[in-house]
Amino acid sequence: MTELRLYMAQRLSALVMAPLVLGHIAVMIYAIQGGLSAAEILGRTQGSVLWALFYGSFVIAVSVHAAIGLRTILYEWAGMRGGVLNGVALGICALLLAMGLQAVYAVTAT
Amino acid sequence: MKIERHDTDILILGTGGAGLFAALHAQQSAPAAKVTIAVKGLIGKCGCTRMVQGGYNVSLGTGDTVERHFMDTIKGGKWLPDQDMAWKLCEQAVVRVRELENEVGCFFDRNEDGTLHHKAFAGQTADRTVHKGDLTGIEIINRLMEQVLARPVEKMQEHRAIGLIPTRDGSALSGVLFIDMRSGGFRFVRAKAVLMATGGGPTMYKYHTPSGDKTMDGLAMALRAGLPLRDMEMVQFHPTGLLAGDHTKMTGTVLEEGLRGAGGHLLNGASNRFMFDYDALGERATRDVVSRGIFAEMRKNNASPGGGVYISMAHLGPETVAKKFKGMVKRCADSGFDLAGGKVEVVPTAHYFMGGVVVDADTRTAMEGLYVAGEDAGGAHGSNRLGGNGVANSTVYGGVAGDVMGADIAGMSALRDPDEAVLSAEIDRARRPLSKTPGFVNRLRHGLQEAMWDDVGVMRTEAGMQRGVTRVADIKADLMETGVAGDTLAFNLTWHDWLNMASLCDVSAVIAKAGIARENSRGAHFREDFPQEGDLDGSYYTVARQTGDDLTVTREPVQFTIVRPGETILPESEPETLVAAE
Amino acid sequence: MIRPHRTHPLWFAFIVHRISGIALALFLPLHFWILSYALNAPERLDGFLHWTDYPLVKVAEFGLVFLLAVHVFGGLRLMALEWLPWSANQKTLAAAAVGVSLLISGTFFLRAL
Amino acid sequence: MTNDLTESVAEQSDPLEVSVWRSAGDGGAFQAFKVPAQDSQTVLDVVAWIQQNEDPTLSYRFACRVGMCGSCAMMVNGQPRWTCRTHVRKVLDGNRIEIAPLRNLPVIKDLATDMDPFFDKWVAAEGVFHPSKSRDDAIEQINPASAPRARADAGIECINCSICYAACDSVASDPEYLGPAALNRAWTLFNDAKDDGAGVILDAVSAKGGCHACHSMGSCTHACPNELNPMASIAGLKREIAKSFFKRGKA
Ligand SMILES: Cc1cc2nc3c(=O)[nH]c(=O)nc-3n(C[C@H](O)[C@H](O)[C@H](O)COP(=O)(O)OP(=O)(O)OC[C@H]3O[C@@H](n4cnc5c(N)ncnc54)[C@H](O)[C@@H]3O)c2cc1C
Ligand code: HEM
Ligand code: SF4
Ligand code: F3S
Ligand code: FES
Repeated sequence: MTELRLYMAQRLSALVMAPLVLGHIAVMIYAIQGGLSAAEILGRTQGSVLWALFYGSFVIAVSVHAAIGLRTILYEWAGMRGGVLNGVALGICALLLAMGLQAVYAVTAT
Repeated sequence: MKIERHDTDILILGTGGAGLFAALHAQQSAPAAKVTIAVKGLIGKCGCTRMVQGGYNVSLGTGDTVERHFMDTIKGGKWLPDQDMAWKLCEQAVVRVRELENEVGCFFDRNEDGTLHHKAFAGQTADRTVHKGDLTGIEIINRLMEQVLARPVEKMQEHRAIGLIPTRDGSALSGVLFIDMRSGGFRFVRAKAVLMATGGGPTMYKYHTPSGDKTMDGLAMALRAGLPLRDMEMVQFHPTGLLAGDHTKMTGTVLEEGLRGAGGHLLNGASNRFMFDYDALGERATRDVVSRGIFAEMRKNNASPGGGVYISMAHLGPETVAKKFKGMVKRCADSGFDLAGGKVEVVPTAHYFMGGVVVDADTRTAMEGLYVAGEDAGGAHGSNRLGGNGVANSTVYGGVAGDVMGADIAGMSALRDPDEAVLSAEIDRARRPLSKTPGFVNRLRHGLQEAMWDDVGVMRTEAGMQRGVTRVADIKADLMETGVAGDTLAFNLTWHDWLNMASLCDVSAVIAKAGIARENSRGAHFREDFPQEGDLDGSYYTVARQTGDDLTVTREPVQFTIVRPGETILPESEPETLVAAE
Repeated sequence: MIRPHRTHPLWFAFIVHRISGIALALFLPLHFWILSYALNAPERLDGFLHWTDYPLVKVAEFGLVFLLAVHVFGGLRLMALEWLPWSANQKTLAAAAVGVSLLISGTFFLRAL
Repeated sequence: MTNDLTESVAEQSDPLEVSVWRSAGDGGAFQAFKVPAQDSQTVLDVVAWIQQNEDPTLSYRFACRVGMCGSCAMMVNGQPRWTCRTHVRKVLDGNRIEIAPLRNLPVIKDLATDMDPFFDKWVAAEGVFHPSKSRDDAIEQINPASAPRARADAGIECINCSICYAACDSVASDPEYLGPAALNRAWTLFNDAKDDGAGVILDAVSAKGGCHACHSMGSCTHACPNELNPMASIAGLKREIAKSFFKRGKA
């Protein structure tokens, strides 16, 4: 991937996330009234395709976004280069994707 | 002594307007040739072309013609210019400005309708000067520098030329000896053609405007090589250099001409205007007249505390001044002075050197293989350079040199071998201070600057210049016994200060002697004992030549190849001036 | 760290954005891991969520939301700067980003009490 | 020869305490000097005074002495500055000044750096005019008030002093990054109606080490002595690249 594509991917994923983050914060503020409970969260999300899509795209975007971001930081601050750098970045992306999608599945599956 | 040896086809010394243009043109005229550019500083970041403020003279303005530009140049030079050179300067400036705009990428200020904006410097009969605000030189040199950096030109930065080395029989130039300033080592470069474009620079005066790297090295080398130098008495002073004390490099730097043009007042120590005592135009008179006015006032003990006079702009409204002269006001503010609202001390300051190596209009010299262009070459300006003709001269003739060298090397089959005796003599000369007891070179420089300022400065007399010759000789003798600690030669500025001083002393002596030889007052050269301009038809220029330790100055008659004094080449119907009276 | 050439608002905006990005990236796996208990062990998720009753955890939460808000607005500021025609109001935008994010997370925090 | 200036320092009650970086390339250390304080005194004057009166081996670089050539930049109390135009009063920290070579460039000796990487990147960013006409053509009429010309003018008075380059942490951490000055020049050319290289410029500045390596830290703009705004120029390039990315799927 060229630097330009990485840059664009990071910006576009950020744009995708911007409304999702705001939505997420809004939900949290609403939900937190009266304290959090597993049942409350699950009750709202389980079985909802809408929530699955909401959090699913969030997870995909954030995995791409954070992996590219960390890649830059590893390059600049840790002196990581070449194949190692790309490998680590891909690893981060895969890890976040796997864990994130599993979490989404956990809270939305019935 | 170990010398590194190196060969090239075309070698260029200096990266001002002349050097950079020569590199571009040499590549165009001889694409297969190896072109090397060597410079005392970094490419494009030293020399005076970068410092050009006011602009570039070119006869592209409404109604203006090459003929008119030429006549102004001849009259401004008080009939002393080499007319063929002056003509080519005016004619080719038109091509060069188009080249700068279309090929090099400069953008000069435009009128509202998108055409080039022209203004008139003092001494011009047309709006002729194109410019980029008041930072014209930065635009020109940055654009040229980029072009050169991007091309396959061999670059030798921080290489100081210290000697022109001829062939054994002395008939031609073999190459140039350098000090690689970063390592302190010597390097000899042979070339079929060498352009010297090291830019003169009258920095032997107490107050001076040129950049610190310019110390007359080129003319000193030419002198040692036995080349004839002309008009060496002609030092142009700018009337308003900043005066901020001996200890700061800000002193001497130019406060632009536009300040006087816009109505700035010059005030003496008692805060009175004085310029009308000397000239009906007051502060708006030409550079030489105002410089002499200020100098006279200083001599009458009417000076400001720092020993100069004041320039005062406040009556024009500090806000207006701050807006119109933003750069100048900021520059003064940076050094602690309030130009917009207060008074700033100024003093005449040595600005430009009209004298130089005798060349023809193709930049060729008396020595085969050596070419000279820009401020190092004499002839184009005669006794006085018009504002805006300096950068025109260096860019036009730099380009000419590149073309001519490119064509000439086609007929030169081989590199020429150097006279090894001269080579080692030049190395010994440069190494001399390294074996003497270290002293304070800079104090000698102050001494030289005082001597030249006092005795060979704005106003001159025979007695004064004779005294100057003696003072310079004494300082040179002191210098020869002053050493430099030589434990490390890498980037040893003090060694280079010493070498600078050596060049300045040699050329100072020539200035004084040429000044004595001119027994009249023309342009920048003003003799209190000969205040008249003398017979114009019998105009002569001075030629100085060194053989061994002897310096001779002769007078040569000016050849009026195009126009004679009192005549003009403008059609009769042409008005005297196209510049609207203010 | 904060050397003299860095002492200006835009550099601080940069470093805040970067640190918040790193912190968020570190927090994210933890967050996913906790949520994934929803499926196999909801009671453990509850266990985690009860921690949120402790003030310390609340402060940490506040921190997280703050980081996210700061990062989002910082990111939006950057994208505005890079993609929308340049406006000289950089510094104001940077300040506004911090201000607004404080506001949002502050609300969140207050309502949680 | 007696050193009367040095004597005057001893007499002066309050000389400047100056530490100067000394180095023969890699490694190095600060060395302390006392320099007489003067009324109109720039940082360059302080450095020159030391070389002329205390330690003749001190190396540094300058040329124009009036802020036009951009050869004299150094780190002064940790900030990159043009020393010929920096009044001592402006930077004095108590009575102390610390002077070091410009950051992010290799040191040749003491305070003099090798500026070649800076200029190599200038060229690599296509910061070189791409002509579409020759000296035989008339000079193009260009409206000085047009928007593109105004954008070019805003960045054109760069003196390539490398101060922005020294201030930028992206340059420090990414050896390939072209840096603010080179990109600023590319932007002025991109907006130059006479320049024929818009395409190659965008390609050059969107490659590795190009404008996307800039994180808009703004230290360049903050430090530029000529009050230019390289950060805005770089943002302009990013904007144009994004535009053409969406249009053509590539820059
Ligand atoms: C402050 C100022 C303002 C000016 N304003 C104007 C103006 O508005 N209009 C105008 O027409 N003219 C102006 N001039 C004059 C103009 O700058 C010169 O006429 C012209 O630029 C000279 O060009 P050059 O190429 O001959 O020399 P320079 O541009 O001075 O270049 C000389 C080069 O030679 C190098 N060099 C010197 N010695 C050596 C050595 N020993 N070895 C290797 N290299 C060496 C220098 O480092 C430099 O690179 C101004 C001059 C000054 C100082
Ligand atoms: C939880 C979610 C997020 C995480 C974990 C995250 C993480 C990161 C990381 C690690 C970086 C690299 C920082 C740097 O290079 O200095 C980064 C950069 C960035 N982030 Fe985020 N981010 C998240 C959400 C967002 C959102 C929602 C936006 C925007 C609306 C955003 C916008 C940006 C931008 C524009 C950059 C690029 C900064 C630069 O190149 O200088 N991020 N992010
Ligand atoms: S942009 Fe400013 S700081 Fe950077 S090189 Fe140009 S003049 Fe110097
Ligand atoms: S400081 Fe550097 S990161 Fe960008 S905005 Fe300037 S180039
Ligand atoms: S010496 Fe030229 S910018 Fe300072």
